[in-house]
Amino acid sequence: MTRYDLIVVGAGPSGLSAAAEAAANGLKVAVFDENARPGGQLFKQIHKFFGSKEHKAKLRGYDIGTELLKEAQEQGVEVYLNAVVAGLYADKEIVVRLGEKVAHFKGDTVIIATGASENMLTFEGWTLPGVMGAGAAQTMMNINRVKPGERVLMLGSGNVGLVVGFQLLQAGCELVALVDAAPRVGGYGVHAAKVARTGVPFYLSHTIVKAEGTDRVTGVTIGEVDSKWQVIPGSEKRFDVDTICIAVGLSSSTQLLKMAGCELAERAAGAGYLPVCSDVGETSISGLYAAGDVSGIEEASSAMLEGRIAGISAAGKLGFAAQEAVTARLATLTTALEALHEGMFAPKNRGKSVDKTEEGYDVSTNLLKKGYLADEEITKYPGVKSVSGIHPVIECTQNIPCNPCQDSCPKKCITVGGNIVTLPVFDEKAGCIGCGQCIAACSGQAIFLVNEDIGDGLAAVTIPSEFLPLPEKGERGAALDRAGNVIGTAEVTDVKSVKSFDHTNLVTFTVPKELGMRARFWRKGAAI
Amino acid sequence: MRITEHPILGASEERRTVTFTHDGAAYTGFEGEPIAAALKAAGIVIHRYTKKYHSPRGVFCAIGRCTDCVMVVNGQPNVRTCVTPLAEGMTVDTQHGAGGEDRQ
Amino acid sequence: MSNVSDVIVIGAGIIGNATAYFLTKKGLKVTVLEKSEYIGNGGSSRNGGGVRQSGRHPAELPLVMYGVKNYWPTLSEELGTDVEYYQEGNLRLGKTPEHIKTLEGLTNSAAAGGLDVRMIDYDEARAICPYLSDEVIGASWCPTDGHANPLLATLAYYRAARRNGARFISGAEVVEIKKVAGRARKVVTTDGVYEADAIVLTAGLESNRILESVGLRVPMNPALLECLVTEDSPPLFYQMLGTAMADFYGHQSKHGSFVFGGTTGFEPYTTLGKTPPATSSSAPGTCRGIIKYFPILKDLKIVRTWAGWMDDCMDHIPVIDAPEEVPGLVIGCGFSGHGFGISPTAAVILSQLAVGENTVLDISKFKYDRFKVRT
Amino acid sequence: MSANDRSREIGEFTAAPDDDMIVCRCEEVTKGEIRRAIHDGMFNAHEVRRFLRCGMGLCQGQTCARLVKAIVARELGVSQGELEDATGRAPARPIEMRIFASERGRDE
Repeated sequence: MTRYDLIVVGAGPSGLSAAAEAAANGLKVAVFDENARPGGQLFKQIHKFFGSKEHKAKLRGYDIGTELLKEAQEQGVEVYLNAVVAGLYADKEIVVRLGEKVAHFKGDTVIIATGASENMLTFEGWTLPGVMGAGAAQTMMNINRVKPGERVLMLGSGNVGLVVGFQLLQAGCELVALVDAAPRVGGYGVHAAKVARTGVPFYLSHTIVKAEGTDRVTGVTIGEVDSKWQVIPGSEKRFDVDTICIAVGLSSSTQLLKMAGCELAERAAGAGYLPVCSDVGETSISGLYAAGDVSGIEEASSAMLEGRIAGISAAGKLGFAAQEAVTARLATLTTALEALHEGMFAPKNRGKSVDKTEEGYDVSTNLLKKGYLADEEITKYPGVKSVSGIHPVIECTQNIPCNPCQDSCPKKCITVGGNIVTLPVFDEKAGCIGCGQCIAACSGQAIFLVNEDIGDGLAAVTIPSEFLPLPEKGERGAALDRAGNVIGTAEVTDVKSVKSFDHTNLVTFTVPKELGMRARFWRKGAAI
Repeated sequence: MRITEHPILGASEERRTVTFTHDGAAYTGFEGEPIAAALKAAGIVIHRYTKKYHSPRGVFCAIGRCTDCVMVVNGQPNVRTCVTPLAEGMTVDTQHGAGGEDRQ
Repeated sequence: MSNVSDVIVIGAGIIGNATAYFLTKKGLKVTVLEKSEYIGNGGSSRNGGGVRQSGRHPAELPLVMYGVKNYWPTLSEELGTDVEYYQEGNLRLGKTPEHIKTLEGLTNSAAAGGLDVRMIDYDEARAICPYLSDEVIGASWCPTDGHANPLLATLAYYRAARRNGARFISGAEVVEIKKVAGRARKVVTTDGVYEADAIVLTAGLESNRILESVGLRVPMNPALLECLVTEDSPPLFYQMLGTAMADFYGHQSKHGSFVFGGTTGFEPYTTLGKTPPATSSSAPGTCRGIIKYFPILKDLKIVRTWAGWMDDCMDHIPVIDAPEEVPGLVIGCGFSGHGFGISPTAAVILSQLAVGENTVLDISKFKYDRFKVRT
Repeated sequence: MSANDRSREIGEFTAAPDDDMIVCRCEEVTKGEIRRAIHDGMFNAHEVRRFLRCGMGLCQGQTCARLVKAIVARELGVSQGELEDATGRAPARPIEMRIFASERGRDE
């Protein structure tokens, strides 16, 4: 039987990272993945990632996937694709479907990195064609390049719902509403804000009452829920849609771990059964590791670090890496992982409502309830200062682990500091030159350049734009505020598309001066 | 329904066009794309009717796990169309119930 | 609630559940104690569902024939749950002259026991099941054999017994049986002490651990049993199928899926763990066996495989007895992988033993003390 | 009374408006059928599954396992953490018999 030092199941962010890390230490490594392409969910992730340089922040998911794959291949990792791991048996043996045959392989160590699958919820009509997971919609549009539908309603305001909602807009779909039964937006405020400013209404404390249609979805009714999650009669609203996307969380895909007989337990109420793992991801079975979402749902950035931690641990366990080297490497990786575990959205804060930032600023309730910051509260935050001349407006108001803006500014206008979750502070004395690097660097599309008075009663606003078609210089369109309401006419004065901005275009428009601190989106067509 | 220009992903790459049939009618799609994608692009969303209640089903998870999108492909029932690549000359048929009446 | 009842049944597999059911029908107060959190989580939920008379050990034949005559055809109606019983016959197939010889031996022995079973040639076998491979040269045919759904039958007995008032306690392991004044009377579990006039032990492999507390032992070993199930398919045939070599057995269920069991030869050598370990070589082997006999099934997809433990007795037939040396105790274990088909009969006998009634059939072949040293 | 006592009172089955909602998409098992089975003594998702086939279809419970568990927990008035997860069994995805039967390295 073919034997490897390490078998990795799943070629997603954690699996590839684990494989690359182990192979770099001399292990003979094979990765098996059921899909035709490696990368797991990374190639569906077309947005820029959060984090710091070590977390590959401000790179888009698919670029991280390409990089990881290249690294794994350079390290000599064998990647088996279209390879369904049917079972994990005694003695760390796997049975894999390869084409028209099955094959048996054994690993001295095995890392399970099978990720997660989407949770679902039931409502009348939920089995109709047109109701699908948000991940399904993402696969359809970003991998298969086919629109999942024309008019879509998104259920779920966690990061998946928000990110996929935005990507639906980028694919040219209409997003009629973003709905969540919870009273607060679950995902990052910056993700919500970039959806809200395009005019998508948020319905918090709402759920789907029913999907309509006989053969396919033709409409949806939502209703407001009371404190017991019951729909309040008379609160129903109806939308014409052909697609309903469900983004109500993920569950770890633990089947192989269960088959192997690993111990599983519920770490927190309602979190589902997860493998009981050591600090380095080793399960109750010696030499069998779990890394990434399969060991607990987090972001791709943490999955990559968990993969590397398991990979270097396997190398240490099998005697390929010296103990001191393993310890040192683990320290680096763990520090990086801990940084991601800080902030308001940290795993430890799940289910809690955080009302103040670590610096003591009130978290915007508008942002939590409607998806956008109110005009009057914006200057409360340290990234926003109303000053003369061109200056960045950093609408980043929650403690999330992210700092590329700090490094992007050649004039050091922006400071996050040593703690990666600290809100960025704008220093008006540093002398902004309006280069726009910060706009492109911000994964949350939360930075704008504003000159509140350029004369003639006008203000100039530069926004990040990731939509097609790009406006033409001189084109007049509608200026939308943070809530997505049309507040006036805006004339485009500059469109900057720079390769290093990585598909984030900088669109500058002028608006009446009083709208300079309000206009945050430009829409084609008349201002009606 | 196809996304030809995308603000991030750019223009879609050139792919070989293949012909397939769906319930007897001829369609085209791209070689190697999931059958489900070709169907979606052609506006077909009903993949099967269930056994007990004869209710319509379509793409639900799109990653080969939920098995809701199965159809009769080249005579074989229960083929997951969201992960099965399209090939020239495929016959793709709406599945009724368990399908497979014609397996022999 | 009082922990005193008329009878305690230890083990909520199909034998225990059916015994409890028959006891409640007698109007008795019954408590069933089950170690697992789940009812019927052992062999009862893991077997292939055969309700076969052919191919049985001669000693067991009267039990299964009695069940096929008196219980199985009306079981769904009696229990109020469709147990998916099909009485469409059993084909046991052979491909070589040696196979035919084996089948003839089994057939002669069963026919001598009064069973309607005979050898048939390829053409007759094809007429019964048109999907047979042409490598088959003959078969034994028992028209009154059949199959049922073991998951449903096990839970149907549980449900009916519970409705009749039996008290089921799951998730509590029996620690020991205690005698009171020379009679087995108390059962100590991890969550309490239960007491009854009679104790019926139907705990499969676990029985020996419990018997130890009253100084008894049944010579049995764990043996692995592995099964698989396919996607559902339009109806093809409903006979129970087997081969002379016993390399696989199975049937199409009411649902449309095919359930097959198979053997690799490694069954006796598996480590006894917490959960029965499915082995990596079983499903491939079973599939090869099936395709040789039924090529039409080759494209069916396997959706699940599983394993279970059999309580394989020294002579491969069960102990069904109220051993004289421990009054108050009734033993029903060591069913050796063929307990499902005889479960109704075995249970009715166990219920009779528990209350000191005459049994419907002679049980002298199943005595506790039948095992003797070789010389 | 012990939590494992199957005679424990969980109240009568009462019909609910969403009883005809499909929960297991493959085997088309409804919420009402599941709730009824629980009141019939199937006190965990394993027994419900064996009794009704929910989670036994082509996908093997990948979508409904959590939903069924939630219904059981609610009906019994226990937390979901008290109920064990569905088991994991090979094959992780449906695989044809002829493919299972062809093992690489065998007879080659």
